[in-house]
Amino acid sequence: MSEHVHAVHPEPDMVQLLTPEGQRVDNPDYPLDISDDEIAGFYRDLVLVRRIDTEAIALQRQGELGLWASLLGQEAAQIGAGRALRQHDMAFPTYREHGVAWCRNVDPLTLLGLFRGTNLGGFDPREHNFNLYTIVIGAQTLHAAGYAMGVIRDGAVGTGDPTRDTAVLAFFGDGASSQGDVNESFVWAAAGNLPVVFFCQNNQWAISEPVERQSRVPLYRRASGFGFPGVRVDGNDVLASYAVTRRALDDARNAQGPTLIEAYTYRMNPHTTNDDPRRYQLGSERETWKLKDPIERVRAYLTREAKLGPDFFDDVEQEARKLAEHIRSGCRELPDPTPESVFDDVYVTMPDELREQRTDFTEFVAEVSA
Amino acid sequence: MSEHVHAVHPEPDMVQLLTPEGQRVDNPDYPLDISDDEIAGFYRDLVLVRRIDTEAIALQRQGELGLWASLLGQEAAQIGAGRALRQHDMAFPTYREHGVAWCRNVDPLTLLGLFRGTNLGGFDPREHNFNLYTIVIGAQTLHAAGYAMGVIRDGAVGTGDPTRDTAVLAFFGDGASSQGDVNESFVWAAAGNLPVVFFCQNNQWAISEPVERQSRVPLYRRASGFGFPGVRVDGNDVLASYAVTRRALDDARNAQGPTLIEAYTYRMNPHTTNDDPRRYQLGSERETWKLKDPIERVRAYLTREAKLGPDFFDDVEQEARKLAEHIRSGCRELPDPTPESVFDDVYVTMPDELREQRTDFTEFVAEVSA
Amino acid sequence: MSDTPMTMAKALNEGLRKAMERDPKVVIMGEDVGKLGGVFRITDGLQKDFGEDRVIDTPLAESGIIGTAVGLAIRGYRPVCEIQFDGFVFPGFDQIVNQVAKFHNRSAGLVKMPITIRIPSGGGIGAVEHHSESVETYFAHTAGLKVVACSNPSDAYWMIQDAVADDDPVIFIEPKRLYHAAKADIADAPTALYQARVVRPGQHVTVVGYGGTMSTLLESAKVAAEDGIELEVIDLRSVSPLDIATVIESVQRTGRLVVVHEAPQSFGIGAEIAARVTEQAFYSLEAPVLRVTGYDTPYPPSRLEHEWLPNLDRVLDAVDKALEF
Amino acid sequence: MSDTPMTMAKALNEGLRKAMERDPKVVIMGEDVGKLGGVFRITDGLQKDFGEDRVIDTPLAESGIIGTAVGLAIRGYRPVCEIQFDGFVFPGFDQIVNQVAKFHNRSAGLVKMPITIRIPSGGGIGAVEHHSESVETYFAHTAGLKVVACSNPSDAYWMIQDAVADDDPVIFIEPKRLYHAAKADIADAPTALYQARVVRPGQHVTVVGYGGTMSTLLESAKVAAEDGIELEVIDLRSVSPLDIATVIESVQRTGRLVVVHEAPQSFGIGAEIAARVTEQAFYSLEAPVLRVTGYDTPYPPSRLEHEWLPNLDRVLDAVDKALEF
Ligand SMILES: Cc1ncc(C[n+]2csc(CCOP(=O)(O)OP(=O)(O)O)c2C)c(N)n1
Ligand SMILES: Cc1ncc(C[n+]2csc(CCOP(=O)(O)OP(=O)(O)O)c2C)c(N)n1
Ligand SMILES: [Mg+2]
Ligand SMILES: [Mg+2]
Repeated sequence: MSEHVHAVHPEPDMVQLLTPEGQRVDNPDYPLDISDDEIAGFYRDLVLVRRIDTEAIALQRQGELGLWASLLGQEAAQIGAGRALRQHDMAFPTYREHGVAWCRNVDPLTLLGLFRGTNLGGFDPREHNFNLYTIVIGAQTLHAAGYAMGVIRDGAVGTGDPTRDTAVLAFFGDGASSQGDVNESFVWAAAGNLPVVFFCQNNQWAISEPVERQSRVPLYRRASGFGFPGVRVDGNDVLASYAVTRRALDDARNAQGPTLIEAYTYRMNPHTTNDDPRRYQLGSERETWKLKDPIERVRAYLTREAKLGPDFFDDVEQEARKLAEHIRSGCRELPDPTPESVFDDVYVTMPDELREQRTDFTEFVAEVSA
Repeated sequence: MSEHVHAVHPEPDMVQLLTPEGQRVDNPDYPLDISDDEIAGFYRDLVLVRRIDTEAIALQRQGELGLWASLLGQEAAQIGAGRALRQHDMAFPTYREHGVAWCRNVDPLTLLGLFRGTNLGGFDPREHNFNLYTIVIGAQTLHAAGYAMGVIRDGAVGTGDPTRDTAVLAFFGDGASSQGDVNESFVWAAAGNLPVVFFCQNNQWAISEPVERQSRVPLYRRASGFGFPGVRVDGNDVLASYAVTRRALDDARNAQGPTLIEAYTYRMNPHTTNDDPRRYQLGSERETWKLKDPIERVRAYLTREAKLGPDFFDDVEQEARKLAEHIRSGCRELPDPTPESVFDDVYVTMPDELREQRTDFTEFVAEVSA
Repeated sequence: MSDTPMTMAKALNEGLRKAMERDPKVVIMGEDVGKLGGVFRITDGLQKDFGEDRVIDTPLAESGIIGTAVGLAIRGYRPVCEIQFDGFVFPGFDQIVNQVAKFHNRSAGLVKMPITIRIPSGGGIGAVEHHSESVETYFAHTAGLKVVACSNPSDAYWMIQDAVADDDPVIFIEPKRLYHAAKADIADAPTALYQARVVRPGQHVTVVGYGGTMSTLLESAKVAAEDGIELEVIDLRSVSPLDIATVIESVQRTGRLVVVHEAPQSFGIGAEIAARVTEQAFYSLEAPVLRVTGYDTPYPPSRLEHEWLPNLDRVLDAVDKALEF
Repeated sequence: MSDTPMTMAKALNEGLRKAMERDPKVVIMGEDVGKLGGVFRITDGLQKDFGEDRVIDTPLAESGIIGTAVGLAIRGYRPVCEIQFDGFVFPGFDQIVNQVAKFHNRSAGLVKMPITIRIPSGGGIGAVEHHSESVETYFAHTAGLKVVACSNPSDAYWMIQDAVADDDPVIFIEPKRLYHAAKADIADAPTALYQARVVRPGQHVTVVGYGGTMSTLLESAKVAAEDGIELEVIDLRSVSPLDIATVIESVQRTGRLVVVHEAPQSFGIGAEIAARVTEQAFYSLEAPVLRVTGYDTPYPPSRLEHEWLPNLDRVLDAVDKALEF
């Protein structure tokens, strides 16, 4: 096998509610009664998270970040999924869900510490119900399943009380679908009928490996083998991503158990700022996907159907610029950790032996720099 | 959830070619043109491996073995699968496939060392194309996938030459279906279209946990989610187990890729000789399954349809007695390992430091016992 | 405390019960921990009394057990995971080392991982492969984890409660060989969890162990005493953190130290103790620290385990060597 | 040997090429090892030249990579597995420890496991979490495995070939920090794989390291020499087996030993070296063996890694302490 064979994964029966040309289409399984204002809100989200991404890449180029994992092309999947969450739902991201973080009201600066090397995450997942980024592929899907077990034990599913019923949303990639942990999380979710929705962004690539290296059938079908529903959605369609995720989360909250969503999308940038896709990707593939840009289609809809004028788009652009400025200046101001902080949160109760190492270390660093 | 809920797993469309009453039935997908002589051969196998099992349990009770994992109730699944193998196919057992070992011409005594504590397996898997028993649940399914990768690289699939084309048969249990490794082996098998057949003996229990703890849908369906066929067979029906495995192995050899077979059966004995199923199993369940005994139905067929008389059955019984004697006396004669042998096969090339430990140890043991 | 002496298995069972009574967020999870009460019956009766929501028979997958425990901890629970046998902890190793051990640190101390991972450990019961391993070193070398080992019923009773109550993740080593060994009384109050204990004073040689080897050490001390050699026997109880002060205080008196454990020698617990004691009590040592341990081989077939394990003869031989050095 | 000096990355690439040319049963497998040539380009061009059957882009799962390598070995292949980064070896840990390490033993020596597991290791490159770990201790403590680490292009070139040719499983530690450090010539012939090497003779203090710390040690020796202190620098090259004889021979002359590694200190490689040297050269030591290592914490955020790692200042400080003891 040589090239990324499209024939294996044609685009099958995937849910789409907004065509690449910006036309609304209906899907009886996923009715979406949504105002143009709300769609405009999605547009704003999409543009802003793309801007976050652009700025972060620029900061990496300038040496302000060690690395960045770009979400370019995956904005719609992430905003659709993220906006479907309710406040008390919990999200478990990988390392690429900057768009979901945005929907959870996580300040983009909070995400930068990990990539700048000033911390290892360093925030409380419970503050915005958004877990720490997880780099070990697939590990977070089990955390999501466990969290969902807790939700059940807290009596927070199927009560009918919308302020109480809680769902969990676990993100992972097409490559991650091969990991034991991801499949074990399916086992747990099915056996325990857990209120967890698995959201797989199939961006066609796991670094240099096309999705065909992982699976010979569409990934959403994996779920059926474990006994729960799977659905493929157009991940470049924010409306479909929203509607499909919303329904799955509703099912989870209503004690209907798990769903696997495969958001069919494309990684428009290198895997990370370290990667060189020219070694493995055909440029033409990217060109094809460009035509399905997740933002353009919403813009087309808003212009043609909702008749929004330049003012709206200018405002969003204005806001994006402000956000960019916030990120640029904020990033440079991220506090460097103090050397001795290395020892601080290894344990809740620091053992004596570690305290001694800490003292030695602090004294030594002071001595050397004196 | 409290009791083992049968309703969740009724017996669905499973392949059966011989009813519990000993009636042949046809299945167009699995045509089986088989002589009564061959069926009599299966009967012999079934009786003999049950006898191996009975003797081993007795030896454990007498303190000659530390432990034994009984196959009682699963003879048909194992003989059916084992007899479907060709000589150059490779089998990867768990710790319970004494019946498959029998089909591979592995002397039952070879299996006893592990349970007696005189070795850790200690045979060459390539001698009879039967791998070492694997106790770490699921690990061997990846070994099978890797071996199948080797088969492909050796050009030993799809050549049409029956002396060359090779299949791999990987065994695991219902509980094992939850392990990451087993699911990863499905990923590998599907992505690589490997010549491997997964044979899951769903004996309804993983020690004390009913299969419903692992899955809410029949296990054979797992395969479809990975993109290859799954089939459920009556694991107490040796003919069906044989026919279904034979076809799957043929497919594998013919470069048609993997199949998952779920052999629906029942563990009639405790998990191992250490186990106490009264704590978790209803006796009535066992009674129900007794009516589906894998040997009785073949005996009924041979008596009623093939008109075999008492001579045949006496001969088999005679042979079983001889086998039992072989096991009893052979077990007691299994050589105790020499103390220093502990060091012998840790490495192909023994490092100096280990050689020193070996010398110290040997001298010390000699000194102490002097 | 208790009126009747009990086995270590029973003491652990009672300790877990107390832990569950005290904190409704404590959940027990693992393979066969429910109706069966675990293959060693350590959780016997707990599912019956606390329900299936708190004593959870999980699917058969160790990464899943640990990984879901992490999620439960994020949600505010306090999971106690049972690994059925030592050799089966490895499929869960990634979740332990990369997640359980690091999560508190990664969250800058904002999320606690109060997870206890119980591992029936070590050999001496005539088991088949993978059922007799000593895996503590892997965890002791992993920052963020604590590793303790009980060696008697009273400690077992108290230590399991303290481990469950600890806000840090604790690997709890249970020497399975001692589960049903001698019954003993339960002390009225616990010794601090991470503190070593001098279980027999002596002036000639310090002998240090933990978990399953402690009975051998006490026996060795008895035999040595017949020859007029008084061993000071120390039960480490905690392998990480290591209460090295107690060991050093002893070595400063005896000048000689033998460390004993079942895990393979190289890069094992004994090496660290030797290194630290030598560093911190260099001029007190009359002889190098000697180690009596498992050999650098896979755990042997059970017919050979008695020779392979640190037994009375091997301990006494090392004591002699230390004295003769 | 080669006419032009090369980087360690290139030397590994060339060494792998030689290994593949020599034995058609050698297959390379891992994530992104094909067209991409691995994230560090160590397998660059090999798939193009040897085909997809011999340089295999696997699905994304480390247990699967190692587990299928075991199966390939049973079938007679000689797999070379690449783990993308050190921290990602743990999902494959069970297959390494329970299968790769033990299979030859379990089969009574009848089946070989000639598997090489390459692990780009250690810190110093400003990476995010899980990308800078030193995991060698876990494997060194595991009987049945061998663990080696290269520290320069010439060793890299020869050691990878010898590791692949070894019939035992070898964990091959590649200090990623040195991949593209200084180019060097390739020696005409290899030093034996499991042998340590005195890379700089000296009479005052012996300093021992391996892999990524070697450049720091050599620099330390230069700086110390300016003060008239001559360090004897030893590159262990193999961590298990450990060529302790070479270390002891040196310590018998210098009387002082400092061991350096990036992995956390406690229960680390340094502990074993300290224990063995003290045991075997007790009366030669003028000071206890001192350790300069990573601290007992998770690998820190990259902004702190320079302070955290054993650096020039820390090594020299330990040398001073050893001399002043
Ligand atoms: C356990 C583990 N193995 C390997 C890696 C290295 N790695 C980081 S991202 C990646 C590819 C992930 O692909 P996918 O799951 O499709 O997610 P994507 O990056 O495309 O969003 C790999 C192999 C890792 N982070 N964790
Ligand atoms: C990795 C691992 N975890 C746990 C065990 C302990 N154990 C041995 S057999 C068993 C149950 C296996 O059930 P199943 O897969 O259904 O096979 P069966 O014994 O029923 O044939 C368990 C949990 C093990 N051997 N390996
Ligand atoms: Mg991807
Ligand atoms: Mg079973």
